[in-house]
Amino acid sequence: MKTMKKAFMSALAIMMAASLAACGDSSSDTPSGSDNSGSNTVKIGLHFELTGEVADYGNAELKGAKLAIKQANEAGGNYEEVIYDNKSDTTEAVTLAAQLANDGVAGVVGPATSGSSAATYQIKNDAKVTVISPSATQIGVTLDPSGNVYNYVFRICFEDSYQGAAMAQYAVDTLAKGKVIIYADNSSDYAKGLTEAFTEQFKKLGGTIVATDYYSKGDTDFNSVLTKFKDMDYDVLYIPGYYNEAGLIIKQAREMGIDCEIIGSDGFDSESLIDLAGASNLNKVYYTTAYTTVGASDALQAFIDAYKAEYNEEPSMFSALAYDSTNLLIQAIEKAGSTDSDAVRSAVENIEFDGVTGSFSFDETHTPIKSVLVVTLVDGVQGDAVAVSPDVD
Amino acid sequence: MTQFLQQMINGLSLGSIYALVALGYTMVYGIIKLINFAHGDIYMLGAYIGFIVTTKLGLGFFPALVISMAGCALIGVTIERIAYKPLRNATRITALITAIGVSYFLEAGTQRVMGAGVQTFPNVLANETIMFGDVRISTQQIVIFSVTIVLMVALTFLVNKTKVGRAMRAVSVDPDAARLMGVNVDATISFTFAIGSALAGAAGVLVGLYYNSINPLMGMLPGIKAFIAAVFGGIGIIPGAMLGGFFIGVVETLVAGYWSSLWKDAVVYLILIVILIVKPAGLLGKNVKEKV
Amino acid sequence: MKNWMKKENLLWLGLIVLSYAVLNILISAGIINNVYKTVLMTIGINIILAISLNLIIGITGQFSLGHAGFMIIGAYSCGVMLKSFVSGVPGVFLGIIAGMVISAFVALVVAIPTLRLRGDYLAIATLGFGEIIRIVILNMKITNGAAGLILPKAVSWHMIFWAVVICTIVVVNFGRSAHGRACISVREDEIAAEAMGINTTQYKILAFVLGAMIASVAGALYAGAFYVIKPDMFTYSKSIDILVLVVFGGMGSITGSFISSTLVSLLNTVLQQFSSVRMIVYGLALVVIMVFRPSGLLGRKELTFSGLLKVLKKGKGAAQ
Amino acid sequence: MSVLKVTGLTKNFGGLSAVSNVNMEIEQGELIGLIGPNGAGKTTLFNLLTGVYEPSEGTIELNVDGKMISIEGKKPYVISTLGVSRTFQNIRLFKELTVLDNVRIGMHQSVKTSVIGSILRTPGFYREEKMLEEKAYELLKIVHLDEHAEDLAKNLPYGKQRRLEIARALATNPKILFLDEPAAGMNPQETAELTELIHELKEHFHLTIILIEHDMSLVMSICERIYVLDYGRLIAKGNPQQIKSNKRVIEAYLGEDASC
Repeated sequence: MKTMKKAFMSALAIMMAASLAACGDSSSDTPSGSDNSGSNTVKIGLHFELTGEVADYGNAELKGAKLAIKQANEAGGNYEEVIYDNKSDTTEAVTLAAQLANDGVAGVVGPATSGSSAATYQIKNDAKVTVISPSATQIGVTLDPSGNVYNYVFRICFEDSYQGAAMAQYAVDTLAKGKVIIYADNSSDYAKGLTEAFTEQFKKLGGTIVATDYYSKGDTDFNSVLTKFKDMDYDVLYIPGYYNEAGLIIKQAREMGIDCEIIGSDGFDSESLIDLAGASNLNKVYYTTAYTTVGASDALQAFIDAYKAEYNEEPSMFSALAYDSTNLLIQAIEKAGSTDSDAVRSAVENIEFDGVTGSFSFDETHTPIKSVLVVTLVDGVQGDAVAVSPDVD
Repeated sequence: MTQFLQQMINGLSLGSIYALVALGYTMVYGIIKLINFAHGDIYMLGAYIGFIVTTKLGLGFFPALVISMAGCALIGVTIERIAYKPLRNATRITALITAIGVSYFLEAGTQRVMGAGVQTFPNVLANETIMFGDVRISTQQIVIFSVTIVLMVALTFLVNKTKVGRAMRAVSVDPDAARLMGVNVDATISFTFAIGSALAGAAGVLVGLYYNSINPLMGMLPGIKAFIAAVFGGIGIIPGAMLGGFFIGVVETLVAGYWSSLWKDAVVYLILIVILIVKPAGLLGKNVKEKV
Repeated sequence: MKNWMKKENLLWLGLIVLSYAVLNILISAGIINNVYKTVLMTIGINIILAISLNLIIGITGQFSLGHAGFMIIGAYSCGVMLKSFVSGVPGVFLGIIAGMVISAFVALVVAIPTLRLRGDYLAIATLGFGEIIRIVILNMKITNGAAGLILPKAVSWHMIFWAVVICTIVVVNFGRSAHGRACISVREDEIAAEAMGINTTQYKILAFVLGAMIASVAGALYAGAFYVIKPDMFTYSKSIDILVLVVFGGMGSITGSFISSTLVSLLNTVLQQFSSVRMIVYGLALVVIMVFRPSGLLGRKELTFSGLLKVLKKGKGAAQ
Repeated sequence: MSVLKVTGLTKNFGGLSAVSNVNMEIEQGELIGLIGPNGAGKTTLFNLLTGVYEPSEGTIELNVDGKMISIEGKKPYVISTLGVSRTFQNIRLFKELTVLDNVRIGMHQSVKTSVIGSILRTPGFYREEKMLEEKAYELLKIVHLDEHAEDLAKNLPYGKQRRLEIARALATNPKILFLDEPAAGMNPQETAELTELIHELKEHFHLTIILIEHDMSLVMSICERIYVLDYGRLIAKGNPQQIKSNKRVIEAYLGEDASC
């Protein structure tokens, strides 16, 4: 009798799960590793953080990448996406790297974060799978532990150091600031790299770092630290980090009466920043990025329109980077005329790519050479974008 | 001094949230000795219910608060009936693992239905700043603080002065004896879950309002912090949970405000450990020695 | 020497050698491909973690939620060793030793004040210590902070296999000795154990330190096998994952830990194709399993050859 | 020669004195009964003597190798190693372990093999394990439980559990044995067997035994001297005859329950 009851309860629970599974969006549930529909179908691996802690970024990138593949297929290509979810877990990412090497993909886009990426590059490289990373910005992530570049690994975002230095340059030269407080994300390599590069360049240009403090991913209460900052003598606040926290920091800072310039990094780039901070609080806010909708090119506008039509939301920088990464891979495959790993690889290495996040080619560390833009926000809207290049030796 | 007062206000606002979540933790623990790991996720669901009610139905803050509390109460009771009731007599660790399973289920389920990303909670209550000298208090902070206090007073009244409160206390001391005395133990336990979950739901809406950012994993850390708050005050003791919640909120704020936020969690854990070593049953707890 | 050559021990030796040989053959024949090899390594590391926590929770009855704290010590000892001092296999060995020494020391510091606490209070105190260890490592220079360490692969599955064997032998031999019985007596009834002349505090600390050292071995192997270590991989959620393995297999049952580590990893791999419902299913599975088997898959039972023989005989008897 | 000397022993719980100002002196080889109405503080006294509780006042001295040493405030396991062992009123066996293991745990203080030695399975380990096992079987034989050696303790019937507790206590190799209501819950036949067993053990192991018991016929038939506690105070001591006719004892028992 008791067992019966237990069984009934379990059945109920399973039904609940089933209904949950059914009412979610079914689009992200494409089974991976399905059979080739035709012999000349080219498989492209999409390896992202789709669940778990940083699922937010992973899903944004998946959408961009899927859009690129859809468009390529509409243009007469024959591409098939194979989706891998690493649960924002590096161990899982390693297993998946082995998996996709086995699945015979022509190349892979992702993962989104540097940690998962770094964990998989060695395997993918050994298996000769070409990797295009949309957003692994960590310094040296494309290099193996002994410092040589991974042959098969490329990224299309710039390195944290470059962006951090550019912001420092802009703060001193254009904004004419000399005293900065840095409030950095302490849970990502991204913010760490930015902070180091910014600090170095800012000091070199004669500025003073008044204070540096940190927050963690997922924090929502920044009042205590901002209260502390409020009484300090500084003229600009640098927030290297992502929009989820940056949006809240800006809101809380402005509400507290901190009205100095706030500068940040490409992690700011999302519609969510406006939702979280509130448009009226987003004045005198500047951030570095490679992607801007200011004076959007036709290609970019087409991407934005297509993205909106497909997903009914604005694309973020992450989606745009993944869109570019996927297109770059597809172009290289087409140029190579085969899915042979070395052919694809050398096609990527020598590419001159013209994408929605800028035109670039790769340097010797397989990092793009593209200029950093500093975007100014006026009431939350991108008002102005200027190119900056830091004077680094 | 101004800064200190300002930090105290920040700390008490944060502490209110911890205290509300901790109350649910402590009530459930008090009655069935279960560390309900899923409690933080109930708080998250509360925020999402508030989000849906305000954005989709366009209701205001107070209706959202009430609907969310009712919704969470219902969810809490459902979970209790399906997952915890069959394990009433199992070991505590078994029940804990079940709670962890429920927690995973709620988090992943919400990620799937509502999306993994951050949602912006609408600003349903106009926010103005009131200045007391140089110290600023926002109307939202006042609302959070007052709602918390009102709920706590109501809860204290409920537990100490009503029949159902008496039943709850009886069950927490000895469920078998309570049953013999004619208390409906199952109903009382369910009621406790309902009240605890409703408080978590209220905390969820308040957080949504205050920080205007919610996401499916937002319950994890506050859940743990609230548990610490409950243990800190003496788990199972209602005033202890309030005290613990406010204390942790203030300590975090002061450490971040006067030292570095890098160490705020570490300091909270360290204080907790010291308290436990000095008073092994928490600040307000009585150390009961096992009868030999 | 003769003592050692008991039938049971020889059978186990045979099983170990046989499984090693079979795995080797399957790998060289390509039946176990790189994917399954990675899964195999994950299983191995999870087994070590599970049995080490089982020693503390299942055998000695001390509810610890800070196990990830010792895993991270092992991981970073090995990581820093590989990155800054000695590379390759020797680096891994030195890293393991360093990790064991450090974690033994830290475990002592943690254990002496906290093991006086009981049950849930102990759980939350150890959780706190685990987090403190992690935060300290997060804020250290040599560990490269939040960015973590990117490491060359220096651990093969052979190493993990033998590490599993050695750690299991250590735990099993410890468990089946006078000292192990003393630990079990602490779990069963602390007051009676004290009255029987057992220094319960000392045994709690001993089990805790030994468990911590073994967990650090798992951490070190992880660092050498999985390329990247970051502090946020070792939060209290990791401790909970390990706890789930222990309870799922059966508290106190080493065989249970083996089975649960294997099943959970396999379940995870199978569910990979349904990524968006994976955690939902996992959560539900935990609830359902706990409802139906509250004491885990094996309870406190162990698989032994003598037990197996008994069952076989009984089966025969019933058939006749 | 006295083996145990208690002077002015007091234990307060909050404002309540569970045991107050108790003086006792026990000679080698005596069989002492400790009686008193429910709640008189008998078990508390045992707990004080075996180190479970720390006394509020007073001293406890134990004869160790001819010297009297103070043991108040010492941990139970230390006191156990000094030759004091006990059973519990509400049986506290290691339930999930076998009968044999229960006894082997009792012998723990004689274990010499180190942790490392046990893990490495040195020859000494096997020798010692064999020795422990043989000794444990011997003890089990004495309490007539050798047939149950492989059973789990929790599966034994009540009377046998009580006997196992005694065997486990003996395994610590005590000089003084405290038995807390050893006959509780036993039928008359079991009680008779127990009485015989206690006598046997006392002779065989040269024990000094102190027992708490409510079964007066048992106490009167085997105890040489009896101490009577009431409200934490010692109200009488003497041989069974003296106790039987002691006014205060009768009052204490009648005052509690007239039917006695």
